[in-house]
Amino acid sequence: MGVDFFIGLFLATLIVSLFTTRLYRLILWYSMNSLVLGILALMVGKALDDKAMLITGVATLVIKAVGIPYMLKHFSEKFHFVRQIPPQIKTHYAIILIPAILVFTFYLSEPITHMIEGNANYVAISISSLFLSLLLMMEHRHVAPKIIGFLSMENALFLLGITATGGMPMLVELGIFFDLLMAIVVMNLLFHKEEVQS
Amino acid sequence: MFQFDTLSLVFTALIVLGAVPNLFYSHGYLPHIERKAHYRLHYLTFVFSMIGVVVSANALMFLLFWELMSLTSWQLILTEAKEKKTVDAARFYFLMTHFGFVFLLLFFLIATDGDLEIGFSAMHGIVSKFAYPTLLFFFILLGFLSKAGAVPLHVWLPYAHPEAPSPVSALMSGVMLKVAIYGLFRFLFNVLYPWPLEWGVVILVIGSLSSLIGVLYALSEHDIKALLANHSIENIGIILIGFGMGMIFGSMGLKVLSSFAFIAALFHTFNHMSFKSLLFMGAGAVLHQTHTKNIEKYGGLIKAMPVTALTFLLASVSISALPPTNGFLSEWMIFQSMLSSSHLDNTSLKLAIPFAIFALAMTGGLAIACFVKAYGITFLGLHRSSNAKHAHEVNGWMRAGMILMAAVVLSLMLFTPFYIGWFDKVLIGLGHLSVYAEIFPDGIWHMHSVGMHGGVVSPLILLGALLGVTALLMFGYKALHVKERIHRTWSCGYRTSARTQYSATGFAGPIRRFFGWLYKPDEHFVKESIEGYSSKFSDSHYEVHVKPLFETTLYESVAKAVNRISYWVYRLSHFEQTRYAAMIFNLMLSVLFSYRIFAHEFSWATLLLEGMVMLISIKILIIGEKQ
Amino acid sequence: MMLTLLVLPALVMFVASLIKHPKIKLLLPVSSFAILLPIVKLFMLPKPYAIWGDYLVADRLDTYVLLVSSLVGIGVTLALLTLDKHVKVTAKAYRRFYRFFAIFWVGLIFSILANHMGIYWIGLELATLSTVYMIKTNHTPAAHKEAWNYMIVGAIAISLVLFGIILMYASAKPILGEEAMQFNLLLAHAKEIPSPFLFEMGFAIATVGMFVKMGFFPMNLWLANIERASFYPVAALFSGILESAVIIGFFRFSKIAMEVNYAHLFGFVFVYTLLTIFIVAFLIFRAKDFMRLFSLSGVEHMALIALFWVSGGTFAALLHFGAHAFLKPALFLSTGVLESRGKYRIAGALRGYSGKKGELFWVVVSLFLLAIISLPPSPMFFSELYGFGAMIEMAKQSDHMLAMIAAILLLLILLSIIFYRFVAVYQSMKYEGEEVEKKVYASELFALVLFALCLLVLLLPVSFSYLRSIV
Amino acid sequence: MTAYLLTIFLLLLIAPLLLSFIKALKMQLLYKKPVSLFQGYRNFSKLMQKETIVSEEASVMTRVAPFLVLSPLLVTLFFLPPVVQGAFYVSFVDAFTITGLIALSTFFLMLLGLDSASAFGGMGSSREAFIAALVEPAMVLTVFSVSMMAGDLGVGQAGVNLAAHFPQEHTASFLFAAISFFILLIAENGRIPVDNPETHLELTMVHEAMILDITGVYLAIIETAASVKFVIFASLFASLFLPFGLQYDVPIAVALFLAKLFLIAAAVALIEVNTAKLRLFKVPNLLGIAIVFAFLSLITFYVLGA
Repeated sequence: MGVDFFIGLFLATLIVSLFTTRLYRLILWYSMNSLVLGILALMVGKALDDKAMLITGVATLVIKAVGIPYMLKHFSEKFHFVRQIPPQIKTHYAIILIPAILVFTFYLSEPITHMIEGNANYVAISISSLFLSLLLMMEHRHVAPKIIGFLSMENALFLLGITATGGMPMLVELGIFFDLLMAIVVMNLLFHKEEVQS
Repeated sequence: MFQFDTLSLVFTALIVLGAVPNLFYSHGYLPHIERKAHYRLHYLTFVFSMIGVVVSANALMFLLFWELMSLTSWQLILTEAKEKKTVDAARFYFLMTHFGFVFLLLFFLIATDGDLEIGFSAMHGIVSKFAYPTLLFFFILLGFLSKAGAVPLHVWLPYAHPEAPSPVSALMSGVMLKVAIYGLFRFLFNVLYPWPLEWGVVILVIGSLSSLIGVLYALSEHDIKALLANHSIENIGIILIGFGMGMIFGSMGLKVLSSFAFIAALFHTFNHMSFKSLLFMGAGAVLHQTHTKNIEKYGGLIKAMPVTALTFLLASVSISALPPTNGFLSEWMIFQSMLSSSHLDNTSLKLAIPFAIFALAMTGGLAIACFVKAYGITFLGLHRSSNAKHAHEVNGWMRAGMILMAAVVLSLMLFTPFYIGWFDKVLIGLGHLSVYAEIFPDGIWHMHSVGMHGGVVSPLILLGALLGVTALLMFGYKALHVKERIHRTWSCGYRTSARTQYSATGFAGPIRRFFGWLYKPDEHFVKESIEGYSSKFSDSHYEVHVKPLFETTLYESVAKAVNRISYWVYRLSHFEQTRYAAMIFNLMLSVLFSYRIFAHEFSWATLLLEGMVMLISIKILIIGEKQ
Repeated sequence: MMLTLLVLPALVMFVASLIKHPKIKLLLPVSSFAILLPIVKLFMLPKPYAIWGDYLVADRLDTYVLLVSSLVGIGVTLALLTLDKHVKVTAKAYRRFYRFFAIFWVGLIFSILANHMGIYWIGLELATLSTVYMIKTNHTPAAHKEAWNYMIVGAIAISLVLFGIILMYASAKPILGEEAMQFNLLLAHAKEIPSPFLFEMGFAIATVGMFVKMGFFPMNLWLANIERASFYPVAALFSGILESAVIIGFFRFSKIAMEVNYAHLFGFVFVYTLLTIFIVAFLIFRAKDFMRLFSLSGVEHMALIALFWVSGGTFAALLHFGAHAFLKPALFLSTGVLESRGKYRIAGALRGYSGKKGELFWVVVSLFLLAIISLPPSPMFFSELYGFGAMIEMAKQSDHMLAMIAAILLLLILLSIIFYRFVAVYQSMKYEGEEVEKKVYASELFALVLFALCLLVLLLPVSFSYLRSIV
Repeated sequence: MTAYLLTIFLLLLIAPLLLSFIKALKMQLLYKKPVSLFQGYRNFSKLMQKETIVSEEASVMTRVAPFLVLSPLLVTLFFLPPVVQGAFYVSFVDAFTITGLIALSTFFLMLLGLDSASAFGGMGSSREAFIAALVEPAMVLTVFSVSMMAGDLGVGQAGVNLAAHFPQEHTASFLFAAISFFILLIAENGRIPVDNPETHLELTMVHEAMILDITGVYLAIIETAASVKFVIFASLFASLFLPFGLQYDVPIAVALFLAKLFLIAAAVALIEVNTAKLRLFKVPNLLGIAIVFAFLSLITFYVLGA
């Protein structure tokens, strides 16, 4: 029950972040999104009492909800990002597109409803959030929002991992976190170079 | 891996007969080639790969050697790549042979179920189970005829053969084309047997067209090597006519006639190998003395280069199918087999074959005209350029090559029964009847057609008679002790000069004009007329060029199409620079949608829906509005 | 034990790259040689050999891929020694390059040897991220832009792969539990998967990710641009090693998908690769510089490998893979030399190499160029024969035979367009343009000769039989 | 055997006579004072006594070609059908060989024309080549249909068969074949309307242009060749298309045969008088007619059996 509510919140935050025109607002919505994800992880973990899942939840809260948004903000101050980020795709298109995506994903996952014991809609929602984050990436020209889109794609993955599969192996989740940090480091280096050059 | 049945051996013999004189010749030619190592390497590999093709016993080996053959011949064309023309010709040639290879590959893959090591006989079993044998037949046809240069896949020959060094063009035109004929024999007999009637008709039609078109375009050429290349097209056509007749008879159940026709085809294959190599050698010798391929710059070379002139004359007489040469004999056999079409119990076919006869006869007449032109303009009359004036006989090695090849021609003329016996064995090996006894019922003197009330020819008696009578006449002339006076040619009181005598273009003039509707020549005629008189002019220049048939219609249009498509693809593919995310989005959308439709439940309606959705989202997300 | 042996040289490389000493760069190829030894050892061991529990298992397939990749790595590092002769590069950039090269190796070893979808993905991501930085060693705005481009597109592709992996995992979890991530178990129990559609969806998404990463339709040009912008050894690494890490993943996933539903898998991959080759053929027809030409032909060959694999010609696919993995880096390395007189100059690029070294160089390069269009006796000739043979067999069994034969014919025609283009390029390199004196260095020659030898080894009957025995 | 040798000798002998007969008849018909019937022999003997002038541009070809022009025709003489029943004839030569031999002599004649670098020679050979190329197919097709009616391709045998029983059932195709063969006879021997042997006007010359600077004995040889060629064609026509009267005994049969020859010559003369020389590019139309008739005779033979 609660899980569904939070999943709804997750989707809502993602959709809202599609319409934001300010970078900081976007970062905020991303951290909200991650927060919801973390809470979800904790809830599901407690329900299944799965240690790994709990650790994941905590890690999500610490790294994604707080760490990465903070770092992004820090970067943007350090390297003077463009903070006006109007979406390139017109709003009325977006208004049609988003429900269309949702409908499509539910149509897509319709055959598997009777196949798996978990709720098939979770799969649908995570696929649709994958599409939505792709949409987020494609509607912005600047680098920073694209990064956020990529990060929220990561969130969609986690959502899938948490809800649909009821937790992945510990090792994999840690590995994913490790790669995430690696990505952040590389971005940092890239930004550094940019600064060196300009 | 390898097999040495009679067919393979006979074609190996053909390659050896073609290659050995050529070795001498090219050894003499070598000093004028800069990249000697490159030339030697590819030359030898070329010869060996040709032998490899004819002796290989499974598809893998066959394809390997076939490609090796194409590769080396391509490199050989590039041996003296000085100007752009050569490079383009080589590229075109390589593309065409690859085009053929594609179809051969498909044929082999279908015929072997993808296991390329199995022998040809095993392939027969697989093919007989295959549902569409005609498809395979057309694959083979495209594959081999693009190499053999039959119409309409002939366009590369007049470009590629002239550009190669002369020994190589002799090898390519004389021997390599025959390897394709070998392929036809091998796979039509061992794999695609039996044949429906239509296949033979198809080959017959292609052959007639090739022979006629080849000789017509040869007539309009004034690049001597291109002229000879066009003649190769013609002769391949003649061979195919024989082959087609054989197939027709075979599928109508007339075994004896079919063997006879196939023997005729094989015989002509050998003959063409001999005299075409000889002609190319002669052309090479001339070219190598005068440094030009333009026949209008030759003339009077018979005085400077007697050996070349004599051998070239022999080859010309033979290729024009004049008695008592070997060329005449094989064409005679092909004629005979066509005349035997009166045995067919299929009236429409009976009525159709005279047209092929007509084509072949016409070809013969035009070939005579063409070689009178080639020989007369090259070797007779006055020299038309200073190079031709200062030409002299080529070195010993090249002469040796030509003489050896002439010997091959003569042997084919003198020992016809022996060769026929050979070809007869080939046909037996391929499961046909033996007809040697019918062809030579009473000794080797008379050669009979196997058809009912067919003809007879006795080459040796004919040769003897001709030689005897000629000798007698000349002896008589000597005996008369006629006084001889040397005086300049009478030409209405003017002095004859290189400019007043007939040119090759002029010689072919009437025929070119008569067939203008076919050639569609582009003519350039400029003249400096004196104060407005159209008849009086101080200086004039006339020149005419003829493109191979089908070049503009088939080839250039294809090139245009490819260009246009590639242009559009190129433009479209640049969306990904900016719109990659949108592209991946649409990709995912279409893939998942299709999976949903095809993997779960399929209905055209949903498919249509998907199409519309995709179009809309591509329009919105990728293409967007015009700024 | 084995794992430490495998990873140790990479660590040595990493540490060495921290030392500021001009001669240090000579140590680096040595260390990349050192990677080869344990791999050869691994090659000798009986298969399957568990390196790290069920996570890293060495079987015939991945040891073969790993061996090929390590040989390529050696060649690349050899060529790197004289990188500064051809392009402007600082010692600092060198060291950083090697630092990330070490990380790249670690990621690669993990992803290739992985028997576990998660581990595979982690290794792949690590390798990808480290290559991002290798692009940046070239200090140009173009390289910077392309690095970002690669960062983002690569990230998208990789996350798609992970998404697919999770879906597949989800589909198989009810029967296998936590072990549902292991390839061998999945393969064994693929038939019992309760929700095949879910699995297929996962497979589709993962495959799309991999195909995007390999530069299939519609992302055909991005790899080319990246390789253009970065130093040429990076291009060699991409085509020689990273691609192999991706393709082995595709091999494994598709093997499972075959068990689940062969028809769907085949249809999907066939259509996709045909589309890719169509686009690529016409792009190649217009390509006007070496990098783009070679990377596009790399895409083409990858598509062929995938196609051969799914149509059952595993031997052909592996042979083609090996040949491509050696040929393409060789060509990319030689472009560095060929472009020493400015980019986009094809006419006469092969002329003017005099002396022993020069002769050897142009001969070897022209051999590579002719081998890439699968002229005999290049291994690609045989692999294509066998691959198309397998496809024809498929066609004969399928119930729309003529359509498939037509499709194969179309494929061959497209390949002959590529053939034509390469012939034209080769001819203009060798026979057009003007003759200008050029130089080539020993280390590059070593690399090229090494690749040539590997190709020759690939042609031996014994290696044929080995490849046949892999699957 | 004697009859055989005798006929050959006879044909050789009357060859010049026939041509001068045509000439005389034409002049008679044109109300001119006719030349003597023995003009041919006079020319021959005169030319034999003259010295030979060889062009300085000419090569060895000029010295060899005339013999090669004549000898195939002489050889052909030996292969003609018998004129008397039961006489010896050569059985091992068919119509193709004969067309080939004639083509051989034409080949060398054309080369001869090109040898002495004069514009006339080139022109002549070029025109001759054009005509010969178009004659060839008509020839072959005609031969084909005749061979089918005669039941043998060997000319000798064919002549005998036709004489033995005339193909009444195939009269139509027999007629067509005869027409086309007669056109060929005109074309091959360079008579009006294809060529005009009398004038030396460069617009009209074909055969004469080729031999324009051949003199003396060589010219004699060439002229002989021309007359022999006419005799060959005439006697072929006589014994293939007028196959009667062989059964009488020798003198009558031979006389009949000669009568046929002169009849043909007279026909040629009449045509020459009544038609104008065609322009070169009109000639194909005439030969086209020949080809069409050859096809017609084949088709009627096959389809109608008539």
